Amino acid sequence: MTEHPRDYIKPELMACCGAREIADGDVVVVGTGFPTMSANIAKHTHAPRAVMMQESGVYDARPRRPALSVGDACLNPGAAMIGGLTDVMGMFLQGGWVDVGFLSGSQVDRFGNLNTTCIGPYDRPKNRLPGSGGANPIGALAKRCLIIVQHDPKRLPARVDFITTPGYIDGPGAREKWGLPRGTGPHVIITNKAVLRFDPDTKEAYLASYHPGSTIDEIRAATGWDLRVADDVHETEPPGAEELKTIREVLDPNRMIRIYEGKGYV
Amino acid sequence: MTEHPRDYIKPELMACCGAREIADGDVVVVGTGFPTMSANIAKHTHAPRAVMMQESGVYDARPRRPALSVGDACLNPGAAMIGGLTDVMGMFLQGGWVDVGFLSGSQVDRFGNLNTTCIGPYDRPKNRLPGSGGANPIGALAKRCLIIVQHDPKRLPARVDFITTPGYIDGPGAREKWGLPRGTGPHVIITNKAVLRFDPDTKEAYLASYHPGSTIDEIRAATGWDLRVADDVHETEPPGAEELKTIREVLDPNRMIRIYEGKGYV
Amino acid sequence: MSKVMTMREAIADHVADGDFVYIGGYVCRTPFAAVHEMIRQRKKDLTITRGNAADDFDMMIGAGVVKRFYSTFISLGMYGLARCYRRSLEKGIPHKIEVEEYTNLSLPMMLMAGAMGMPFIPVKDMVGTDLLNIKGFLGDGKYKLIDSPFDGAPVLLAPALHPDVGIIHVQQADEDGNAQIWGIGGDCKWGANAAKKVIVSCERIVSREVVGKDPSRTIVPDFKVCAVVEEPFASHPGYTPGFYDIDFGFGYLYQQASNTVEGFEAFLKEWVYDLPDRAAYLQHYIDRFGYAQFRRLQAKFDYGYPVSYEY
Amino acid sequence: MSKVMTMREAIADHVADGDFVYIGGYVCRTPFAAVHEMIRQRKKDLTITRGNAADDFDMMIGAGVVKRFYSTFISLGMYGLARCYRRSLEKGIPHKIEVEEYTNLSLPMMLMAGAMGMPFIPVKDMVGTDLLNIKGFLGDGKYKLIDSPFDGAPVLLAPALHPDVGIIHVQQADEDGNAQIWGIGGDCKWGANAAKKVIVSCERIVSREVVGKDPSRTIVPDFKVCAVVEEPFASHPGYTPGFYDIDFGFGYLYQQASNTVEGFEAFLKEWVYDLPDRAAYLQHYIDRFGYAQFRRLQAKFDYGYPVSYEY
Repeated sequence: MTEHPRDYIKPELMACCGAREIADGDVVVVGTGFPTMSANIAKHTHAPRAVMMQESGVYDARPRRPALSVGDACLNPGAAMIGGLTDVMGMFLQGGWVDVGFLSGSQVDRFGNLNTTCIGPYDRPKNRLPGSGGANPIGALAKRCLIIVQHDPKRLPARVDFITTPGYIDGPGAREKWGLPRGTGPHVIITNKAVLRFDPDTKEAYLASYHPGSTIDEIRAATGWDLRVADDVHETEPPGAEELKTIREVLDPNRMIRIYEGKGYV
Repeated sequence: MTEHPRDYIKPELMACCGAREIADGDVVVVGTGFPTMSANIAKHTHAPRAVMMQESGVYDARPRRPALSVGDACLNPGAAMIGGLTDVMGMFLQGGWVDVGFLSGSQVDRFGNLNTTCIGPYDRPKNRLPGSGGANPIGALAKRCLIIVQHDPKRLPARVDFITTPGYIDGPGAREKWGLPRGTGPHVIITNKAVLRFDPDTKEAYLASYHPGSTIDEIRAATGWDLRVADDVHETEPPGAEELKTIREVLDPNRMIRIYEGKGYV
Repeated sequence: MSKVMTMREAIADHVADGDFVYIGGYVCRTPFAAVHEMIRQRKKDLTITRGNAADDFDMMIGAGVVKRFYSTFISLGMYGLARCYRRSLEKGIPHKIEVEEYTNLSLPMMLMAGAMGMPFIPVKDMVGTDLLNIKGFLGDGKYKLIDSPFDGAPVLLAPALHPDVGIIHVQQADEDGNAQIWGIGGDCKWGANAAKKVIVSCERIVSREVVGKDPSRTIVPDFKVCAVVEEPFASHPGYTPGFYDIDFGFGYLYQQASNTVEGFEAFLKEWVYDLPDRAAYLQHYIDRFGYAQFRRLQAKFDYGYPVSYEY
Repeated sequence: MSKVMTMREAIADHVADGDFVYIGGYVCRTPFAAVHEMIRQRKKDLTITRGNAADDFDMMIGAGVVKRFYSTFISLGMYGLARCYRRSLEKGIPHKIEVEEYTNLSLPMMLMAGAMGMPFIPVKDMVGTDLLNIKGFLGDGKYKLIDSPFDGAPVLLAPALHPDVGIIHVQQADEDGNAQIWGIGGDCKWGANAAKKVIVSCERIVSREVVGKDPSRTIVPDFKVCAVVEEPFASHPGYTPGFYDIDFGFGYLYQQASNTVEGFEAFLKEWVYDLPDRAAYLQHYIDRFGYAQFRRLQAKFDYGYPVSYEY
């Protein structure tokens, strides 16, 4: 039986939730932070043949320090292949080879749509955000998108102010209507309180598991839509001993993951 | 005044005719044989800044032996850039950067269309030829195409059996109608008897100059259409001393050009 | 014919007010010396682009040299949001730039289309999202939705881009402009080749013979290049593989400075306007942070394997 | 997980009768060992393609393994027309293959489109010529002519190609299949990446660490590769830069042999059917032409410059 130490922090749990969605042999597009952490946990545990790439053009990097951007200098020496944006975003992602992509945004709605463009009206934004970058194509073309977001009603509204990146858009049939490839779409929303999954019929996100310390009522109150709850809802499995050991001894000995606590992932 | 030695052979004259169509700084797509010879004569005489590329992906090669194909091993060491077909045919040719292309074919007609596909009907060919290769895109997209062909009525019919490569297609306005880029098209037909140019109004090839030893009547009889003759028709200028010296001492000390005599270029 | 010149000459002669300028880099090989020089020469009304913009684009926007921006994304990376960019769009400081928004798939593909002489290019992203509902300075020319004439499926077509000038920083180039890189490419091969002419800055000028020892590394041929500038450390505070690392501390300095208009102006004065060129910039860097810190940025060395192209 | 196997295994396991096979090479890095093995295993009904085909394609056509050919051009280069190809189309010997004809621009672009996940690609050639009037096995799917939705200009769209298998020969690969090349590329980066899986033959297998010393040379990532075959001299009578030159004499031998059906059959028997593998082929070559001739093909060596990717 898996041992579950009790001294984990919430970002470690979230990284493990991400890792568990990655299957052995998966091709994963990663950003910095959570995505890299999750993919590496998977690679060091149940998915040794999962492979990672960065949109800047790097495949199977062997960084000696944690990459602080997807174009970081440390991604160059030792990688298996380095090209450019059209190699990773075009040849691999648009070409249909990417199994898993990670997404994050200022807002994520019940259909898994993401906003990284603006809060408020586009022409007179209250807050102007960075824009799509690689998010829109990853959301459009990766087979399974893992969405990481902080759990509060502002960040999880019923509808995002601006759809930068497609989830299920406005519900069943929408991705098909727009011609997005079959078998793609958001797969899971991982927050600091819960794991949400998508109903295959309604395409709406529902509560699949609540993290230790969070309650269903609290989670529903912190969600911007009337969050449905799975019949088999259960407590999220805490990080296992092997996962935690991998994080702390191999991947992140300096415990940089703690910065996510400061950002509110508690 | 330019000195003109009398001991040249017809392929040398033809190579010089090609060279004279190349201006300094021109970007030239070359094949093996005549095109490379012409471009190199130009580079060693009046066009030192002309640059050459091969469709296989090579730019500014420095071969130590004459290349026997556009993919020859000798094109690799020392080149300025090596990519692939889409670099030269796509980025440079389709991108609009190529000034001069060379073409050759089993048939060339009065509008400068070329056939390298088949003699006789396509479905039941009498002779099946290699196909377009790079010829069609060069004919479509190079600013000035130089056509090299042996002068006889079979090779210069009024209309080719099959248009593999576009000249002026069926006459004035046709290239424009099909959307081919402005300022492109066949520029000159260089044969072993004459130089033909294209009438800017009718787009039909006419006799611009006859090589020493050939007569206008002989040339008209060897042409498959009623060949018009320029008002200022004149004898083709024979190879100059400097041109011949370049060919014999620098470019082709083994006199491989003589094989063209054996092929009928006399 | 050598095209070697100073950055001042290259920018003065080859970037005109109102030009559409592609600027390469992805933290990796950012042509920062050229960016500073465009600001120093107070260029006006530029249209700028590349996939995934960063501090250099933010600085140009804050300095007021930009009118239009083909955008996919802009941030200061680990330092968060791009301050000047936000001030421009939220408050019109120094003026509100016009933005045409694409993605890190579609925009590089549009540059590829430009480089390859394609009129437009089909892309599979953007559909179903509000990126189709916002149209900037291209208006209805931003994209076209068609039914595929092959199978009737919906297809989005994005237009090819043709910048007036491409500016890239590379590891090495010869005097005529044959430019060679290794490591993360971003979209600089396409952006440079899509442009009508290219300004190349490089860590080192090498002979044509050295270029010929490894021609597969060349991304731009000399006939497209109008200027070659030997400008070591030109990417700072970004990096160039094999030469120097990212300057994380300097990135923080810029973020802090750009938090306020005053801080940003002071930064520009100190690091751009008051310095005549890149040599002075590096001198100032060493004066302020010490040679040891400068030295710390310089890359370790590790041999790759030599290859032969011989027959 | 190592994917290293023999060519016999690779072709038996990964090329099925009826498959659409991309075969790389442009005299340069022709995967001739794989071509011989497909003939030796008497594959049937293959569809084959690459830009600018040569003796290897002619041999496959003559051997009867080909049903369909996406063609741009086929010849024996300096030795003139491709004999087996002509006999097939002119006389139906051994059977008449079906041909779909494109050009050295459009076909590589169609492979690029396949590699990049584009449904089709606009190309500027072919229009106005009889290449539009001949339609082979694709029928009306060969191309579509549309008016550009941007400016109304006529635009030709060519379909993306998706081979079942790509076969390439490269200078070096690791055991998982990360494949590296230098020198003339032809269309092999696009052809290999357009394919659903890739068979890589290589002059030498190197460690993953060696690959990582120069990752910009990699053209196919391991996750696309199903088989890695270490097969030195696999391109003979073609060449591989840095390893061996073209064998002009052998090219002449093939031309002479393929002039007649009998000569061609005898050639196949001697050089393919009667030999179990590439080692036996090279043994036979040395037996017949002498070691000195074999040695003569081997490339001179010249150092390129090593580069560093360090920071």
